[in-house]
Amino acid sequence: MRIAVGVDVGSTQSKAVLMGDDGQGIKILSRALVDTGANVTRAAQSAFDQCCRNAGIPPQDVGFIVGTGYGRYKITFGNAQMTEISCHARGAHFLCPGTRTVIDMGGQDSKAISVGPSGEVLDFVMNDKCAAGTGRFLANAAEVMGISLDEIGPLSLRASHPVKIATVCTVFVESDILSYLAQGKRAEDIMGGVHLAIAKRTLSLARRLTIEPEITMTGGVARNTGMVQALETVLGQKLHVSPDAHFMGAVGAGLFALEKLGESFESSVWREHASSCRN
Amino acid sequence: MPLVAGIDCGSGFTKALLVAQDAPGETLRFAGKAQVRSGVNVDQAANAALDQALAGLSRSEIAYVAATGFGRYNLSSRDIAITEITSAARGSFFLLQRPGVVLDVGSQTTRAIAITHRGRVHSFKSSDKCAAGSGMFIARAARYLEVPLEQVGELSLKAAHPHAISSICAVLAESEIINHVSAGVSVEDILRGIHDSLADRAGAMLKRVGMNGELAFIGGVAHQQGMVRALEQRLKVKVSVPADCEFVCALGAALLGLQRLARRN
Amino acid sequence: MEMIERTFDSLGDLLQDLSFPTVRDWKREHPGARAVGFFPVYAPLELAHAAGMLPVLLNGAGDRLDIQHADSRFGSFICSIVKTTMEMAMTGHLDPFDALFFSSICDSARNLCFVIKRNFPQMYLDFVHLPHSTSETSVDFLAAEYRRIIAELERMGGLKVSDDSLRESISLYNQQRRLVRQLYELRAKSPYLLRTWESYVLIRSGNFLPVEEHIAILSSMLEVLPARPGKKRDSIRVVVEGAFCEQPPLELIRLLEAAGCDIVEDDLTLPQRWFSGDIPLTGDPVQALAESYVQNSVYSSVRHDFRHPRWQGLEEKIRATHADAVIFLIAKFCEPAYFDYVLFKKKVDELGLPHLLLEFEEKLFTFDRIRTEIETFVESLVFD
Amino acid sequence: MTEIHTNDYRGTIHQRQKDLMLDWYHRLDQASDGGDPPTVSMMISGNCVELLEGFGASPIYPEVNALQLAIRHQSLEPILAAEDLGYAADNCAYVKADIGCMLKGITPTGERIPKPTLVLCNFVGCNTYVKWFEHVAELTGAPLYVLDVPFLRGEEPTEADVAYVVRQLKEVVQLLEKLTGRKFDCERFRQAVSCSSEVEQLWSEIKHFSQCTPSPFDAYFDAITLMGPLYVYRARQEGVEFFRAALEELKQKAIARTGIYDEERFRLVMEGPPPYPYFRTFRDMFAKWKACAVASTYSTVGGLWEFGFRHDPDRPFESIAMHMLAQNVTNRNYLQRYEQIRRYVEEWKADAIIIHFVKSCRLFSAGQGDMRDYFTKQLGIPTLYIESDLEDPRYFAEAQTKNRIDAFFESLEHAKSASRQGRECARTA
Repeated sequence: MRIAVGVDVGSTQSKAVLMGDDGQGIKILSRALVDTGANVTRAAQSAFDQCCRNAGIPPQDVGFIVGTGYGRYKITFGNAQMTEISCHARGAHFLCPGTRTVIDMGGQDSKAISVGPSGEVLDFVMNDKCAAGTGRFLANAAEVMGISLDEIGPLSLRASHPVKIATVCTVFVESDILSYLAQGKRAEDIMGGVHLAIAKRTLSLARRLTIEPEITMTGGVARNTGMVQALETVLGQKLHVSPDAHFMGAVGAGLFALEKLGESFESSVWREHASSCRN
Repeated sequence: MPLVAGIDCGSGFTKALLVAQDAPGETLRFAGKAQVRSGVNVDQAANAALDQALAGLSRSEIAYVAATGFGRYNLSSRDIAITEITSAARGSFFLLQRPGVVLDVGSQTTRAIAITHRGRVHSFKSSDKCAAGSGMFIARAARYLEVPLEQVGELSLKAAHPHAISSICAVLAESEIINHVSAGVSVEDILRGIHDSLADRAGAMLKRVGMNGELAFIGGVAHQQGMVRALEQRLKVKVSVPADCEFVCALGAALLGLQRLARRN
Repeated sequence: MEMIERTFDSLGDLLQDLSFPTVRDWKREHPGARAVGFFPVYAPLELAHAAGMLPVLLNGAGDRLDIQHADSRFGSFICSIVKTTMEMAMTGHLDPFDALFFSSICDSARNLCFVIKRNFPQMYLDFVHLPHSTSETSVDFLAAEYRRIIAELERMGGLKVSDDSLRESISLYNQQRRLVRQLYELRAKSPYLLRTWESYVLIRSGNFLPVEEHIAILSSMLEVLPARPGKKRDSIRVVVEGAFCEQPPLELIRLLEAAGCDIVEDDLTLPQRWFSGDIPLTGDPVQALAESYVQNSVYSSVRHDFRHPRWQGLEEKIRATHADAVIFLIAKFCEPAYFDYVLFKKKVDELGLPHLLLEFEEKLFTFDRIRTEIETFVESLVFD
Repeated sequence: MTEIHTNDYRGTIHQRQKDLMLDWYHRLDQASDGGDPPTVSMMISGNCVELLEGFGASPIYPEVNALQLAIRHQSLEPILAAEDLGYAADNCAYVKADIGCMLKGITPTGERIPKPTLVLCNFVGCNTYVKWFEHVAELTGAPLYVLDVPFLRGEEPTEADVAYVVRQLKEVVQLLEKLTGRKFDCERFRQAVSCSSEVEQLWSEIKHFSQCTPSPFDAYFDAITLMGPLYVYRARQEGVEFFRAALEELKQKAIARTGIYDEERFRLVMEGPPPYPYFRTFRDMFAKWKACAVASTYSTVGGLWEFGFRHDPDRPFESIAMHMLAQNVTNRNYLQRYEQIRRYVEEWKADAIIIHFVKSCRLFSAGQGDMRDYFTKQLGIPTLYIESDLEDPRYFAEAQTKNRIDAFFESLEHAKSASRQGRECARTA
């Protein structure tokens, strides 16, 4: 059986996925999730080690490792790197084969990706400078409200009169929230407003592509039920949310790694990256 | 003797400070002070801070409440609401006893204020959204770097090669920090880089209000040694940090409250 | 007296209505006639009026329209009025208009003209080049440019524009501008009789009304206002400068007044009052219009005239109204206003006047930050 | 990561260009005492440098100063100095850098730049120019003339447009005669115009070399290094000689089929100015993928010559007017720029378009979202949209930019390999 690992080193969390191909089909054999923290290389390493342990497979049996995410060039043990855009598209296509559009809210960017029938990236757009609307936007909002990140989604669902949020500037939204708190607005209505604002923002981002169904949401924010529902409302259609949504980048990286092992995928991207990280 | 309370309802913390004065001109007596997290309910926080400050004394002793800061209008027990800039000026003037320039770094906004010889605001400048640089920003960076906030100042002093944060946008600045981390820059150098860039931005605001050789630095962030050092080195000014630098706005409000009270009686 | 309040309320509602009801009504009453929209600032409304059309001054969408499509066309660092106007186009709000005219006020507004043109090929869009020159030759050029517009309006199905019909239109707009000037004089003399937000809705409603109707409203208000009961307040006299194109939220104007500012001069609703005097009704009317733009139009950050620099114009405003302070009210990302702030500030400092710089966007829902700044500014003046 | 790319992008013309520009700065330094030669501040876009030759006057190009400073990583200090004066974060950083330099007496080479004899605002489509030169005039106390060039509203300028510009050009001549005390030398003027037309011919031929595969030079990054001489020396014999040499060098490369990389993998059309403070970093991001620009709109700011326009010695004033009105990218309307890019993609055989949004320049950037929409959705051409600034280092987010560029080329790679595999399947079948 061919064994490969994808490691996604994100700004807040690092994920690793160990994948196997026994000729019958490709399976996810184990996952690992660790906080990235201040030492990226260490985080990547421990994510990798953990998922090997979880799968009960010695690291030396791993045939190929592909790194993705902002910290990908810090993965000293990696064989190659791909951007998370390619990986999310690939992962989404693997877990939800009907995927034609991917929406990903990462810690540093939010992105919308048009995916081709074989999981390739046809086109992609990422947030403008002055309209982050990213995962951090939510995290900061939660912090200002003094609520934990896991609570804000469910909370937002209870909103009856979501407040108006004029800006998607993370800095200004904080003072907006404070003003609303000062006005005695209910926490759920404020959070409802925040989620709606980002959902609308993401919609207009995705509109820059031709939004084809099916749409799959990836990234950590996909675990936020409030955000998913807000997006479904503005998009007017259902979203695929895989239980592995926040592993999607790592899954995609793992798939590329497997292909590389099988040599079925010969592209100069590989020569490029491979050569670049051997030395 | 009747107490006057100055309550600074900031976005991060709520501070209460009690003063008393037998008659105008007489010496001031400080009856207590306290600071609590603001949370979502202004009145709650204010009461908590007030009770701590009273330290057993009865509420009935308080004759006048001057509210300042972000939540000033939501303090139901207030007799008057004053903007934090006016009170910062007043409080600093009381401590400096001379006109000058004040830098107030709060958790949401940073402000430069020039004070007249009578302790009034002469001119002021607040940071706008595209200017990463307030207490909250440092707090986030600290959390990301896994450094307890109270150690930030010390660590930053240890920096060997400060790594500047160039972006003006707070969001991008946070990304920049993350990327520095990914690039393997030491925590000390990043922290000092943050302080340096904050100092530079403060400098731009201070120049707008007309900075002279000296500078009074107030607000919670003034506790951070690294920030003080950064200001002194980057802006070539003498920086004085009053004791209880986070209570200066509350103090200013209390002083203005005393005036009103005196006028009332 | 409650007639006054009623008028303000109904006109206030009119400003809030993005469906342009007055335009739709007018077109119903004038079957086959065209409505023409003009983007700020210096719009030759007279030309369209003389062609039997309804000229309308566009002014963005305030906070009443979510940006859902426009930011896929205009990215970061572009002012709000450009985005809201694009959004209005993309959401059908501009359908009542048969043509849109833009002019050479700034780069964003110009590109907006052509971007809308690509997205709505069926709509007539035109770009008027207003001279950034005070050379004699610029008058002839502008006259030629105006004649080009007239020809286009006629081709579009407008009435043939004769010297007489154009003169009639000019004299109507002269009258409207005269009344607007009187309103400003009244407000400067006794701010307690007429608040700025009131005169603002009164004047800005003229953007959407046939000029004849607007004239009627203005004159009737000018009759009753002086007799209005009002108490003189302890406040400071300020000149507001910088919001000549994109308009601030009404709430912000109210906030300024509530904080203790009497706004005695401003450049809000500039499109309604951009000639310092009447346009002569003698001679060739097209030439007269062009001449007036080059020689007698009110200064603003989007018009070049070094014979009479803008900062000098601001000084005259300050002296004429005995202002205590200047508040620069600048739309976020409005580059012309930002540039002028530097030289305006220099002038204001020379005059020893305090000033405050405030940034706004069409969409503002919370005002605490701005309020703190305004209150501190007023506090620092009244107590010093 | 380690950089695989080692090409230093140098030809002998790059060195000659450096020398020419230094000579120019040296002439300006000399002019700083005694005002000889007379100097005229002008904008690059649709500049009328030919007119100056009639007085033996030298141009001062604030833009060139600003970008030279940025390339040398010295732009932030003057920008901050200007912001201390009250300029906003959202003002054009070119202007701030230029004003800041005047305040602090900074120049790109350390040599002096004189107070201009005339501040000539050849306003072509960029309203910021007017502000910029108003402020320069205020600061230096030099006389200002705004040469108002009507924006190109239709396909061609109207007669009124041309007449208007010609009349103003003649006003400028009179004004300069007054200011310099020199008589306008019509003969020298005519020669200047014919020099220009010759340079324009050479430049146009050079720009057509990038139609070859591989392209012998990068029509964005390398074209920019040739732009200095194009604007400063176009109307002079040095210019003619420089561009003859450049043509020769590039012709040899074209014949030898030497590209700028061992293998040219992608052909790009670039829209928008470059991020000068990170010029090399930015170039390396494309070099890593062996991607070569075969055409760029930015290199047509000063003049659009690859489609045939030339100055005309027999109609000097009229042809200068035409150049200012219709033959530079900044005075042409947005949709005409779309068409220009479309032709590049078609006739220069490009695979993709890169739109670089620069915060400072709304003339270029306001509406580039629509441009992307047009090319991706209407024409189906892969288009990448990235944001930073041309002068202000604070707006270049390196990691984000790199990430987007890598992702874009990854997707192009996949498309290529997919079609390659497709072809192979077809063959085996």
